[in-house]
Amino acid sequence: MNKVLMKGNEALAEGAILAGCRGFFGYPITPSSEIAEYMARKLPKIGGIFVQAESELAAINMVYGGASTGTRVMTASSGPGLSLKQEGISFISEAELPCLIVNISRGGPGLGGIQPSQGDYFQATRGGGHGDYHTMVLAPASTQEMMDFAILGYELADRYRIPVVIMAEGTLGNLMEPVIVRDEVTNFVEKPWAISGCQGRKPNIVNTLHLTAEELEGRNRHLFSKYEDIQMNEKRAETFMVEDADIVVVAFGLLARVIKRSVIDARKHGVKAGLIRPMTLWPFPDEHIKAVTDTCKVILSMEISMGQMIQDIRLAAEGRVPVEFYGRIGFLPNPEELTREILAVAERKGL
Amino acid sequence: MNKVLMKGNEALAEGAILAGCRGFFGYPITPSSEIAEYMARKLPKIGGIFVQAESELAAINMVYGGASTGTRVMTASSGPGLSLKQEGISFISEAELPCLIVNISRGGPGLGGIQPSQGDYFQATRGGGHGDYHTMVLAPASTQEMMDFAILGYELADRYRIPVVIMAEGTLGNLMEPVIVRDEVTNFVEKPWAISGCQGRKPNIVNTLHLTAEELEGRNRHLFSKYEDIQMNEKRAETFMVEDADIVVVAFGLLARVIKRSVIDARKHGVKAGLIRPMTLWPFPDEHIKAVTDTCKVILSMEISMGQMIQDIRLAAEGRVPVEFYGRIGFLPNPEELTREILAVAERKGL
Amino acid sequence: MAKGRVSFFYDSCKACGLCVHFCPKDILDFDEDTINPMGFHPVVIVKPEECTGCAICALMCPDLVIEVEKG
Amino acid sequence: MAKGRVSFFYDSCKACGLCVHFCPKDILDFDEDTINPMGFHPVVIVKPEECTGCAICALMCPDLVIEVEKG
Amino acid sequence: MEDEKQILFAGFGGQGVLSMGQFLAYAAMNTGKHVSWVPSYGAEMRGGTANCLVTISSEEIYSPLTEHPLVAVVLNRPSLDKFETKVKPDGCLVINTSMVDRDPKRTDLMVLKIPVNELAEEMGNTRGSNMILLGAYLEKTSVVKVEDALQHFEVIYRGKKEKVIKRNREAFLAGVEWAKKNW
Amino acid sequence: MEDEKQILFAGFGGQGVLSMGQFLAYAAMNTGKHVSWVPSYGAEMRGGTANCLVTISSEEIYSPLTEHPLVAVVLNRPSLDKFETKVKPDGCLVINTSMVDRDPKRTDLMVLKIPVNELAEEMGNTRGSNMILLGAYLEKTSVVKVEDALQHFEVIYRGKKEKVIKRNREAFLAGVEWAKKNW
Amino acid sequence: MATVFKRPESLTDAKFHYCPGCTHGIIHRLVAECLDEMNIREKAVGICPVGCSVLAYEYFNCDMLEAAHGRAPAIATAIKRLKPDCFLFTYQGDGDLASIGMGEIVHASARGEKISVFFINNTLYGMTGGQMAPTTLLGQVATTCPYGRKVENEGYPVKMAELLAGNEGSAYISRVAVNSPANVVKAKKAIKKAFETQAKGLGFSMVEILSTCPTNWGLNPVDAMKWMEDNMIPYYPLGEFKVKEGK
Amino acid sequence: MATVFKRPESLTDAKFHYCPGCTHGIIHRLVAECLDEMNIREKAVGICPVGCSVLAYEYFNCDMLEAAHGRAPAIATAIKRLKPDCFLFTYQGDGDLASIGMGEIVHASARGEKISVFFINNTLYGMTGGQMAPTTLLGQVATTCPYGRKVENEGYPVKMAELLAGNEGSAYISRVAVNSPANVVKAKKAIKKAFETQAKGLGFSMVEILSTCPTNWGLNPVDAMKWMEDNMIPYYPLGEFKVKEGK
Ligand SMILES: Cc1ncc(C[n+]2csc(CCOP(=O)(O)OP(=O)(O)O)c2C)c(N)n1
Ligand SMILES: Cc1ncc(C[n+]2csc(CCOP(=O)(O)OP(=O)(O)O)c2C)c(N)n1
Ligand code: SF4
Ligand code: SF4
Ligand code: SF4
Ligand code: SF4
Ligand code: SF4
Ligand code: SF4
Ligand SMILES: [Mg+2]
Ligand SMILES: [Mg+2]
Repeated sequence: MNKVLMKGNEALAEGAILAGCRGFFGYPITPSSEIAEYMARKLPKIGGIFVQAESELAAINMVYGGASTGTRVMTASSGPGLSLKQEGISFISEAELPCLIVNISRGGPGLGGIQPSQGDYFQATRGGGHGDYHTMVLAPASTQEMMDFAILGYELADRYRIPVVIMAEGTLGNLMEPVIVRDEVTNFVEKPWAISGCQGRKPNIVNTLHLTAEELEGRNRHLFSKYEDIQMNEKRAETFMVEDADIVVVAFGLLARVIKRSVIDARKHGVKAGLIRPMTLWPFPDEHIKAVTDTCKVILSMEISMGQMIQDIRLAAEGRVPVEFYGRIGFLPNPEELTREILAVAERKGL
Repeated sequence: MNKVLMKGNEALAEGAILAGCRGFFGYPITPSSEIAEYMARKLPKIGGIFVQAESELAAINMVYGGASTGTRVMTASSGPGLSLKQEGISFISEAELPCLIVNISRGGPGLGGIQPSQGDYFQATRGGGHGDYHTMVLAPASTQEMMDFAILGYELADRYRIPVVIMAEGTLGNLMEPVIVRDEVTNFVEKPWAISGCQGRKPNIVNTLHLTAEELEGRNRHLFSKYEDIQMNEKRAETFMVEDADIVVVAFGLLARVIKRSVIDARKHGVKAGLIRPMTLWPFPDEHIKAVTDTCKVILSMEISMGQMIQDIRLAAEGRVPVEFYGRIGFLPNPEELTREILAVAERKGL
Repeated sequence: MAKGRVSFFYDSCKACGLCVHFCPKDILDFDEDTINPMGFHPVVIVKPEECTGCAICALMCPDLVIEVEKG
Repeated sequence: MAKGRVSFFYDSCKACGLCVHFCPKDILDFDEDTINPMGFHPVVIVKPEECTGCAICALMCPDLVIEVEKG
Repeated sequence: MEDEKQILFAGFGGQGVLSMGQFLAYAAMNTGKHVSWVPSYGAEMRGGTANCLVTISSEEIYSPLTEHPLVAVVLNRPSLDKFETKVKPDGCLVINTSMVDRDPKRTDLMVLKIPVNELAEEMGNTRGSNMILLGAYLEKTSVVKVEDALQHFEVIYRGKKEKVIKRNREAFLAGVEWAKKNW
Repeated sequence: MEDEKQILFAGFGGQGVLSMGQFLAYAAMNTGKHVSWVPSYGAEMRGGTANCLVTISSEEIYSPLTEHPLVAVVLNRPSLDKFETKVKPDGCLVINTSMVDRDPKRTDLMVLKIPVNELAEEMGNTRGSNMILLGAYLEKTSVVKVEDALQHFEVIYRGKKEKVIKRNREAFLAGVEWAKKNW
Repeated sequence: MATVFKRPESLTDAKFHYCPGCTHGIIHRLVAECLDEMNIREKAVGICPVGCSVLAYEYFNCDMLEAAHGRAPAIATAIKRLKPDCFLFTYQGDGDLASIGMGEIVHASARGEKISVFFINNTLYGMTGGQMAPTTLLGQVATTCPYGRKVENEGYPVKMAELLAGNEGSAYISRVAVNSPANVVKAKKAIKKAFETQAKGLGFSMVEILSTCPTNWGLNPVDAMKWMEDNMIPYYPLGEFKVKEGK
Repeated sequence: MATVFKRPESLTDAKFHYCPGCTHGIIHRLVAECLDEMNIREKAVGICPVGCSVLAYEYFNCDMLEAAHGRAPAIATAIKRLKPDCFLFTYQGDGDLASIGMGEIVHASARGEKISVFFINNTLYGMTGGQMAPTTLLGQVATTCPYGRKVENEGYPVKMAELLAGNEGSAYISRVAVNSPANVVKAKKAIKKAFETQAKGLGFSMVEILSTCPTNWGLNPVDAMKWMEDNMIPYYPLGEFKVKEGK
């Protein structure tokens, strides 16, 4: 097992390459730019294409074009850039083009700052673009997962013909840790729908226009039956000490990992804490939440935002246990702070 | 009372002008273009500014600039155009610039079609842009309300320094009905923060950049305390025959009005139906929902989408009554169809 | 005998009149007695014998209504 | 006597050296003995008497460190 | 709600069906009724069919839409094909026989036939066929009284050129006359 | 988790604090430890201070972050001002006296002082001050053994020019020697 | 008798949805004829815009994509880079290319992308009902410049061919019109030259094609041809603005 | 002795955050001096870009707005239209103006908006750490063209002054540099001329200003000046490209 010290951004980029990514189209933005820079160095050497697009709009439309050829392609950006890509993501979702979209997220709204944030949760999980659609959303918590989820992301993208978003706090993008470098992916699905010139077959058409209501409704129902499959099969979460927990923290990303430390520390203080870490934000692992509503006394949503995932938790909990919230903006809180908060909630609830 | 036969789009545009709108910045898109066309005819005659922007991006940034001068300004668009405006809306929200943003909505995702839709509910209520923010969202149900909500929208926008979104199905934009034309608005709030050259005062700065985490967090907390005020004061909904209703339909926009007919028809068939029509989608009138959870047997969310508002209803209902869903895409259903569905749900629930 | 022969896919004709206008021999016109499925009076050739097969009508027809033979 | 006089807002100097480079009289240099709050050795005038007050140093200074008098 | 009437106008894009409906809505509004007019805007594209639905009621109108209008005024064959089955039982079908070459199949409907294109061509006013039809229809059914419609002609066409108003009035009256004679 | 150590490196942008931390993380990883390195990336802008936090543990690292590092290596005055109070009780403070003109106020900490800028200038290797400091620190504390660090020098600097590696090794060793003599 | 004119293979059998006399149809045919004649239909990938030609994917008998409004050049860029053997063409209106898509077209040209762009300039937004375009002529009335376009309000109509010819990356840039048999023949030559430029790998190619919109101009198709000649061609001169010769 | 050089009133007292020797600072001062000399500080409204000069609102002592990346011209357009007595200027980097903001700048110029644009061309993205810009020179290394910019991959560097000079709506377009005292003096003249063009209502004005980025070029500030002279000025010739005279 060859361990290499890598930044999260690099691990993600390398993971994408291992998964066969041969086209990167992006526009620089902190804290995601390292991904582009890594790709600019690597892709030309392995017959891949790197294009620095003139804008995020161009970038996401290049992804649309690139994905339509059946090539594994990707883009990476952050806050404002993701907003500019929303029209394109809506198009890609409708056209069912598999691709990877990375959000190394920063603080908003507006220009905000480049501090870590999870404030794009709604945008990622509800579709910030127009119309009814979903992307799959993966939330890694370590440099290793940055690599692994890139590989997994492409697999899911191709399987369901869906854009997959990887969302990670800027801190995770910058975090260096030892990474086990995975093997190159070699088995790919057929893409008979791909565009490449119609030699030897009927022309293929990639299109999102559906002028009649009947056709449009049909398309939407088709997409949603696919989404149901995904919800059935692809919910992922890690649980940590939840079996006997009175207080279950729900958190994702690097934050969740930090909270593991706080969970242990809280237990040292006599508070039975546990953690559910959604690894897929969409589909949201609501069964994992439901499963603890019988045993725990309170759920605590911890987010680097003003409170967004808490809605999904509440929807899953259906009022059976109270769902509380602790959020910071621009800070990835330290374990000490998070432990304090867990203990405070426990005290308020008499645990 | 001078009644004039007007299209919804025209009534909205005229309402905006009556409210003092003197700047329109937009890019044509069906089914919203009539608003721009109306403004192009009218504004130059009353000393206002009409600019057809080169794109929706330019348009929303012109709104940012225009609003920063303290002028009442607006833009109007639909689906794909709204997606392109998300970065700008995030900026405007952070900069707290009052303005009106109109979404005469059409079917998505992607290019979709120009049929009526409510599929941009998530985008409007969760902020399709990056970061934590909200816009107020008004949902008119008649041509009269198209005018009245434009006037109300500016009042709210100025009071809370917030962008106000008016969302209406394309059908409502095209619907002609008699409208009572309102009086011109004459009382405006002071805007000492506005940009106009710093003669006689210190320079004003309009900015959304907050490089330190402390400052960024402070801004977010400021915004959210404002949002709390709005949630306290500005939730609006119309209720119709809910007092004794076993089945309460929740629906907004023109669809909700059509459902009134179905409620009446359902009652003719012996089913005690009622209707809650959110007039503000954000803040969502959850108290109105909570209020009926003690008396009704089932709530039925009817939407022209695959189901978006239903999440807000479920969050409000907290599992106390089942919340069912009926949705169409691209169709504004007829009252006959809606009645059938209400009766079917009633039958399933044994009502 | 005519040097050219034109044939029409009547169903596609939108009666725009461009072929009528540009035919150098001025031998095309609308058939006022027919309505095609799109609701137009399609074009017909009035004096087939004068057709030179120059194909200018087809060149200017936006809807590929006209095929031309020559020889 | 010097025709010109330059004064420096030392705290703003980033020791970029542009003034040093462009001064036609070559009379500016870094003060290696001082570290300003930004951590730089700020510029000082070495031969004040030779200063012509041409203000070229100030013209080229990106940080408005230099004020120039003449007369 | 009891006296609510919904009338559908359907035809090709250029046949003036939208303005027919608007005229009727205006006229009804001016006689104190609640009204609504709603077009089906088929596509962000060229050509194709157009239709609109006018609702007239003495009470508030909840639904400006319906699957089943009381009356369908069809100006061409595709519109008849599409809407014949939709009309309410015992409703009414008004047919422009100039552009419709078949008879309706339903037997429960009142059917009114009129060759408006021919009539319009006779008058030398080819663009007046929609107003001829409307005149005839109102003469026959009094959804809005002919006198009332005529009284509000100027108001409805406010801002239009005198000549246009005159031509439309003539067409409308021709329809009224034709209906008196033929229906 | 029990032996987990968190070491903060802080200084001006150009002082090489980030690469110091990375070197340490590499070296520790190569001796079989769990490690993490995380920079504070202050601002999408120029200048300013930089710092990074290295965590070394023989178990899985949950939190690569902390409010309270065990050790703070401060290369300039603002860093001392900012981090002195944060160090864990009974922790350690390593101070570059070339750029820090005050003594620490806390008395519970082990304080190691070294004038790295002067030492580097003496060596004629002004960019080597960070490696001097690291050498000295490892000699004193053995977070990673000096021999182990030296053994992995080539691996860590893989791809770098021979000359660069040599200069860094020299600086590192100079630090080791200095610590032997002075601490 | 020999057939001298028939439907090209590179068009499907579908009937165009365009208004009567709209020259979009002529231009479609010319592009298809060039694909036929160069025998590249099976390598061609076309990108439709959002505009009246939004349905062009139903007409061209080759691989086709529907783009978001204005973004066709970005899509074409990615495909061409990943599939360099394909022939990429975009078909874009003046709203699509010169307004919302300005960034993408200028940069595709600057980068010298080896794609062929067919730019249909009909001075306004046809599909959405006749709004002003950047190419609307001075004095011309459109629904969003109801009092006629004025320099003070809307500025000067943009000349895309001239603008893009300035970019080093542009290898072939010309402007043609389809208002007469002679001009139609020239238009086809230009379209073919654009494809040839791509075949030779010389860089970016664009043909601006002046086209009519009888519906929104409020003219019958024959008068529309005349209007184009009298009003458009004087402001938008025909000709070649940039021709890079092969290696 | 009389003061011959001091801080202009149109700058605040804040210290610049720019890297040592970065000529953003010189350009800020020149703009401020022109505001002072024309006595228009109290009517001025400046728009900052997203780029190293993102904090310029802390430096200019007049009403200021912070734009989204690339959108300054759109914002300026709206303000100028609504407040025609204000003097509008945007201050934009080459990533901001020539890459993401291409659409906005070309259209502001085409419409002849009466605003003054100061375009700081330093051949790359300074703020985000040295990525390639549309203006990066051929052969130049940047973090996203690590093997040097090549025509085949990234195309030719765009010449914004030349491109915009082609638009009828452009009234004053020039390119200057700040690499020597003489050029700094010329740069200031150009900036003033841009404001004067606005004062006269002649149309759109832009000054492209060649600027250094010692940090990302990896050069000391003095060498950076030399690099500019040796590499940038030959490709980006200085001078006036469009001068509309007053009425
Ligand atoms: C993002 C977005 N904005 C606006 C529209 C609406 N829209 C559709 S086509 C069009 C313009 C069409 O004009 P043009 O490109 O000139 O093509 P034409 O119809 O004239 O051939 C517009 C604005 C859209 N579909 N998407
Ligand atoms: C929409 C968006 N995309 C990308 C960024 C990231 N970003 C910040 S500054 C910048 C480019 C700066 O380069 P330039 O405009 O040349 O200014 P300079 O720093 O060189 O002065 C970029 C890409 C952003 N903030 N917003
Ligand atoms: S081929 Fe020539 S002569 Fe014959 S009908 Fe056509 S245009 Fe006229
Ligand atoms: S040009 Fe074609 S569509 Fe037009 S009238 Fe002639 S045959 Fe018919
Ligand atoms: S004023 Fe002139 S001579 Fe004096 S120090 Fe400055 S540059 Fe040198
Ligand atoms: S130019 Fe200014 S900042 Fe640079 S060294 Fe001279 S005084 Fe200091
Ligand atoms: S609207 Fe104009 S451009 Fe569009 S199809 Fe009709 S005539 Fe052609
Ligand atoms: S990064 Fe470059 S442009 Fe930015 S401040 Fe530093 S030197 Fe100037
Ligand atoms: Mg057009
Ligand atoms: Mg730059």
